[in-house]
Amino acid sequence: MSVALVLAGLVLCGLSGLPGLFVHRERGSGERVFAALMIAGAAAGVVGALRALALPAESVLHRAWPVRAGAFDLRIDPIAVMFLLQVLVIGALGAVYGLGYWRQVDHPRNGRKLRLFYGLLVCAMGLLVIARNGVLFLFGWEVMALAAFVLVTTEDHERTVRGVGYVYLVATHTGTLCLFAFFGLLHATAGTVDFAAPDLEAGALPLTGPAATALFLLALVGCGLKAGLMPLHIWLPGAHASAPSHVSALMSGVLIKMGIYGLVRACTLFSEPPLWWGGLVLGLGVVSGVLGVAFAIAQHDLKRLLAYHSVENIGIILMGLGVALLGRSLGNDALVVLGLSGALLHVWNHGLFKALLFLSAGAVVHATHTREIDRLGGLWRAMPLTGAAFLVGAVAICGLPPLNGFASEILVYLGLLRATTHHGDATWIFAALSVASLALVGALALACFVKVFGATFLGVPRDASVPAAREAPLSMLVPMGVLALLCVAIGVGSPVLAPLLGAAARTFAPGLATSASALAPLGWVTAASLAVLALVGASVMLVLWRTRGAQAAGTWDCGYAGGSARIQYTSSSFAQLLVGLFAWALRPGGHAPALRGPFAPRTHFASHVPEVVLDVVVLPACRLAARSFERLRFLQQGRVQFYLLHVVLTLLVLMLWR
Amino acid sequence: MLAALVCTPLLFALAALAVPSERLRPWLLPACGLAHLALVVAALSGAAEPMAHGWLVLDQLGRPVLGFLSVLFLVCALYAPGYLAQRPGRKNRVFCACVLAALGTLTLLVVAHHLGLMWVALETTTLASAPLIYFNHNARSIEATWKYLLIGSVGIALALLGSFFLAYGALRSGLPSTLVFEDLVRYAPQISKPWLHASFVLLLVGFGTKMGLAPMHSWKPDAYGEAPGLVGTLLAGGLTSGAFVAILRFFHICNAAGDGEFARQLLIALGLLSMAVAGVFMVRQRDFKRMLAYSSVEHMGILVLGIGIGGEAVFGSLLHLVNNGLCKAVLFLSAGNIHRAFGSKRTEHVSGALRRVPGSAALFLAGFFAITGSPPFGPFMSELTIVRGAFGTGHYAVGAAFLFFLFVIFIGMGATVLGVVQGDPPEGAPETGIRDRFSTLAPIVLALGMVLLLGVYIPEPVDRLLRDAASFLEVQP
Amino acid sequence: MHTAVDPLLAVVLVSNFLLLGTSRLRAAINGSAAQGVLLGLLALAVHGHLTLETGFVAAGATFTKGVLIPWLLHRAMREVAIRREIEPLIGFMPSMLLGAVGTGLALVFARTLPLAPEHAGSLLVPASLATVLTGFILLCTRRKAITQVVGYLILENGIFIMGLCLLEAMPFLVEIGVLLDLFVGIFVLGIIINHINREFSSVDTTHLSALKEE
Amino acid sequence: MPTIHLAIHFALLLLLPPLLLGVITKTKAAFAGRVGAPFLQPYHDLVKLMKKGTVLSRTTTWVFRAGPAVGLATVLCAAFLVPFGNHAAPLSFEGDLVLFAYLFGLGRFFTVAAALDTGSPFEGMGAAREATFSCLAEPALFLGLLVLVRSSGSLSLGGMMGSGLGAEWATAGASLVAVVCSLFIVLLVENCRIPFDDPTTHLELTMIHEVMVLDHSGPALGMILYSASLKLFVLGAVLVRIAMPLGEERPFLGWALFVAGMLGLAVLIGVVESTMARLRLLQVPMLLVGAVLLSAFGIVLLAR
Repeated sequence: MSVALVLAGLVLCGLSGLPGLFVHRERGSGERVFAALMIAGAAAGVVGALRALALPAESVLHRAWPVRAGAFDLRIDPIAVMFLLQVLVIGALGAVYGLGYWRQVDHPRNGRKLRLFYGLLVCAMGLLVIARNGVLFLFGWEVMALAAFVLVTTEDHERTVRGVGYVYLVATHTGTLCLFAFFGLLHATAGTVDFAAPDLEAGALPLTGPAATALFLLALVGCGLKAGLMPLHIWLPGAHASAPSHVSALMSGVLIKMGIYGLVRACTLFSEPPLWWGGLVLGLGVVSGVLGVAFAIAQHDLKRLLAYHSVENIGIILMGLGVALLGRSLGNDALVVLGLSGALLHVWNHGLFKALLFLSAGAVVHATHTREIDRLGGLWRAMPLTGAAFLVGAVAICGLPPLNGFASEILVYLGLLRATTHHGDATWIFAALSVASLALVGALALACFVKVFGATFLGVPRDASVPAAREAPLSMLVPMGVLALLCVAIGVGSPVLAPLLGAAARTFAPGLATSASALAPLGWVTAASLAVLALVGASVMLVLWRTRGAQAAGTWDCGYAGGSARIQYTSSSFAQLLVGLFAWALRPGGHAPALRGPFAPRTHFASHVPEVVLDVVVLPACRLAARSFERLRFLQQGRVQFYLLHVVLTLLVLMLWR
Repeated sequence: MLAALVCTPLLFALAALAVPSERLRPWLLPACGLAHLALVVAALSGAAEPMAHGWLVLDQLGRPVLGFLSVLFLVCALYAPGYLAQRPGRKNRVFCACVLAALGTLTLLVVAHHLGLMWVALETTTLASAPLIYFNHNARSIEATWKYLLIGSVGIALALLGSFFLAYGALRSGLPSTLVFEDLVRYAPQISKPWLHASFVLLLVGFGTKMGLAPMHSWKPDAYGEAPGLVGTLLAGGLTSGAFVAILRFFHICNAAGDGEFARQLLIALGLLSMAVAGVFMVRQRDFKRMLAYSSVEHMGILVLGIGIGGEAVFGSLLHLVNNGLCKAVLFLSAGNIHRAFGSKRTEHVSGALRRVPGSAALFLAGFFAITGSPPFGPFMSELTIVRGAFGTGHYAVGAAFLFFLFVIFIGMGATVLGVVQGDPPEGAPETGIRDRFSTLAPIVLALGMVLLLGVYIPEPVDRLLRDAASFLEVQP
Repeated sequence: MHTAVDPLLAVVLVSNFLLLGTSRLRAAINGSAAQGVLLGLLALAVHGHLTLETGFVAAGATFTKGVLIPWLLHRAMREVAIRREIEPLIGFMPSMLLGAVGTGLALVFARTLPLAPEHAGSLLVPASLATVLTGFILLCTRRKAITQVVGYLILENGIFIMGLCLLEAMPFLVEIGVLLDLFVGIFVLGIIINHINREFSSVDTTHLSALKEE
Repeated sequence: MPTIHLAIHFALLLLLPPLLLGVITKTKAAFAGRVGAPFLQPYHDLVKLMKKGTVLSRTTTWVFRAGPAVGLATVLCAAFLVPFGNHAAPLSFEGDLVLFAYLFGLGRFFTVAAALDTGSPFEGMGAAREATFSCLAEPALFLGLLVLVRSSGSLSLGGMMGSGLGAEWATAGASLVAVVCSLFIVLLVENCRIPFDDPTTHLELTMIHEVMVLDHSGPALGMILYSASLKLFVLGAVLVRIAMPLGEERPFLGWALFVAGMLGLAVLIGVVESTMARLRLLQVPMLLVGAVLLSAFGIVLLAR
């Protein structure tokens, strides 16, 4: 029953774009039907998911599916619920946002296509998290990937968008091929392609040895490509920047989490992961976190910057997962609970605040028609509500109390700190260094978001050519408001989620003893958040009250009268010091003028940070391969005599084969 | 019944030669396609045991292939009238007759159970398809036809030599002089091994040439590139499948002789080589029809690879035969439409097909996703089955190489396809005035629908046919 | 099996070298015609005594390989008005050397194949393989379409020699099928050659290399 | 925790911090051979500022006005988590060190945003420097605290600086010395003292913290001044607690020693400020990396 409800909701979402196809391309009725269907589908799905959580007996559906090794095997367990809710909620909110952001009348060319595949994307993601059969999982996985490809290339008339779409497609297909190998190998070693058959408990498969290692690495690469962990993130910044903003929100908030989901699921297959798995995941998390945020700081493009922050947050999630894996290897239940809860809660939180940030960034782009942070400024006056939404998202993504980012980050911290106090081997040094890295990540994220928020919404407009902005319409503001409220709600109410997180941890590692006590600090988080809220609120009120009716004057110009708005510190100049610190990884380039003489001629300055892995490693390697392939073209140079020679030579070689 | 199956298309071919009207003649194709399909369905719905009629036998291997060929032909036949209406300047008498004759000889190829008869059928198929490649009557098409004929004939000749070797091997061991497959399979263990091996190599190279396995594939890009999309479909989906069936027959004999391992090695080697060659030539391919030809090389490689791997992969390979053929129909026919609309098949001149011919371009894109093994399309299931088979039978390196080549091919093919489909039409692109029409889209949609169906749900009868064929092939001495 | 078989096969091998070494098209066509006649004789000789079937095969082979196809080729040659194969991709001497190597290889390879008692010690299999290789050499090295067709003919001749081993075992229909297909094949090739000539004003197949990967 | 000690905790927290500033100034004056302003001068300044009116830049929004308030509120919150004297902290739970660090982060977010709100290039510059340097200070702080986590086995600040600290000095003294040095550097950079920043300079281009608050006036500036002293006090308290492990007996002597320690710290800062020159901006990150390495060294020493 619950599963049927979820399934019905997903189907509703999947079909939500269809009616619009039969409406004339200039008319808007299709989009309203779409949004209504998405909301209805999401509501049904959420109800079904919660019901499944309450009544575990009803959370399984098993039907035959006449394809090889396939079975229509659905199961809604706590881990699935964690992801399912996110898919549905953010999917529906994005759909509503699209009503204002991507109106059919403004985009007659691609509006209908966008909505059709948007619904399909939500449906596919929902399906893949409840699927237990590997073939069904892959099915959802790939439909998701293709739908996302269509969405990323919505504006395919632009050259950059096409390039970005191609890179995305290749990356996602590579991941899919890894998963092909994963399931093939799983079938060969365990005789099943299921993520734990319905009657099997998780972790029951006796998988060890090189096969298990190969499986783990395949899952790591296949899911890592989707999740966008450094250095497999090459597709992510471009794709998220080029897609329409609500699609970016869905992709960054939800789609990349499917990679995390796959990895978590794959890890449930193994009962005794070796210690180095957890170490590897933790290490990758550290690398993704630090480098992701470092790249983010160097960006000029608002959405690209947000995209790199996804890499960073995936890093934090992986750190949590790494802790959980370490806990399984060490037999330390608290580590498992804290690590996995931190990871899963951060999956949620990142979905919420990243979607919020992308939606508000989309509102900015919608209003100003530019993504260049250095051209923006002073938008708060024109769009205070959007600004407030962005502020909430920014504070949340920095992991600052009293918002939700803090609740999940502290769990990861706690896991790492617990690992630091672990006695017995050298794991703890690794954990300690990870704590420091996480602290670095937090501080860098703060620097980055204060930069973006300040440069975009505060100060005065930098570029007169940017059109005067207007506040976003209600259809865009409402989803942002809901997301912002959810960020606050989880920030102060995280203990409510503790049972769900504990249940998810037990799904991950059956036989956990101490789940409740390890999550106890969440109660303190609530207390602290409330205290901070109260104290900050009171003091802000006090100051506002005390400074009401203050005298207005110009900004103190330090005596340099006559400066224009252009001399404001831009986001690039704000980031310059930090970019310099990370120059070894970022390889910043650009054009700096050499000033000579007292009256320097007119000149320009530009700075640029390439996507290092893609531009410096992957693309040159691909070009090299393509060039060497082209050298083999002589084999096919048109003379039939040579072709016949191929036949003879093949014959001779095969005759001599024996 | 079987004789009727073979003769119906041939009679229709004669009728095509006789009908005087250029406008009415193309409609003989769908008529024949329907008639043929009806006969095939009648034949298949009968009992599962082989239907014998002298040298014509419809056995477990022939049943799915024949059904598939009939469906594929129907798709092509439905497409033909719309296509030929767009080419009013070309006489279509020979074209129609040859298409029909090719169907007849292909049917014969599948049901023939005599070594010589099968060989004759394959040779006739080659001859019947040569005029089809020459349909455009220009310098490029004659070059393509020349290469096709010469290389194809050489391949066929080698296959004949291989057949002689096999027959001599049987003769040498004092077996009854017979060239009927049933007998050959029965006596297989006694056939002299050196002759058997040599004959298998010759037959593999010979039929492999016809099938387009690397490195004997070199005629393919030229022939597929210059032939109309319709002919490309028939060649890539039909004739190659016929040649594959021929190889399977001999593989079957080898297997029955207890020499399956030897044959499997060769098949795996050629399969991987084909995929590698396809990958190399697909990267930066600027002619999208040639790209499809290399894709055909790749998938022929996958077919023999699956057979070579054995186990689960045999089923995957047979399923892939169907999937690949139908996908090739989608790709070649939509590529043909795009080619007509832009008057070019070079990526320099073709882009933004989604703007000019949205239907065909969308189908082309969907076909690309399908053929590269993305769900919800059929090849996903078959390729996954092959991967599972590879790992399941311990061919880890082969499975890894298979996936790696799929990766390279995806990169190469993706760049070309997306370049064609996306963006805006290039500045100053010549306007041919040809656009999507119902008659040139509906058959493609039909084919894509079947590919989709096979991806989400394999109907029980189809599954049974394929399973029977797989277990038929896996017979051990 | 008649004692004349091996001498006849030796003549076939010699004619192979002749074909490899000649630059004149007429000589090449005539050489292939001579081989056709030889094959007819061989068919009779292998079988030992005349029956209806062997007679038919022998007559058919002689007629198609020895008369009909050479006549078609002569006609094609006249139409396209060329006499010589100039500058093959490999020179005439090297191709003869290659032919010698090929023949040697064929002898070696044939030794690995066990023969039926009635064919033991005969040259049938090596001659067949050598002729096939000769055909391949011609196909792979000559520029003119007509010479390539001759090469293909030689290839088919080699296969026919192999078929002679099976004359008893092989039903009649297949033999006829072979000849028929050969005939139709050459016929179509002939038509194509005419078209090539019309389209390119030459039958030099170097012109036929526009379709390639650049 | 008895009410009396709680009261003392808050009394010290609220009243003592400006005195530290006075002590620092006095020390510097003594080094310069001047009499200097009285010890209580900061209190007078605060009272005066609180009474003044406010001038606001026209470009600013409420973020600008909220900045000082959030800064003050967060430091106050953080002060709940730190144990003073030889007593436990008012609030203590597992992982409170994360909250402690992140509260400073929240304050920094808003003070930096407030600086950017003015649209002044100078304040932007200061904001950028503040944000950059704290990025390096944060890992140093965490690594330093990690040494305590590891050696004490406790995940809360109270536990880490609890009664067991004395024993840890005996067993892991080298590590703790490294931590104290590292945290002292963190203290200096977080409070913008020489050698990182000169609070008394008059050239905007060289400032960090002071330039960020150029546009604040009246009560807001008073709040900033007060929260700066609070921050110094809170971070200083952590340092003093680590450097002076006190047993739990004799509570009132603990308070006295603690206050003495804090005043000693203020003198130490004054001495440092008097004897060192401000570093060039480009050298600041190096010193911070040095602090990180020092803390890491402490960890390595523990691993022996």
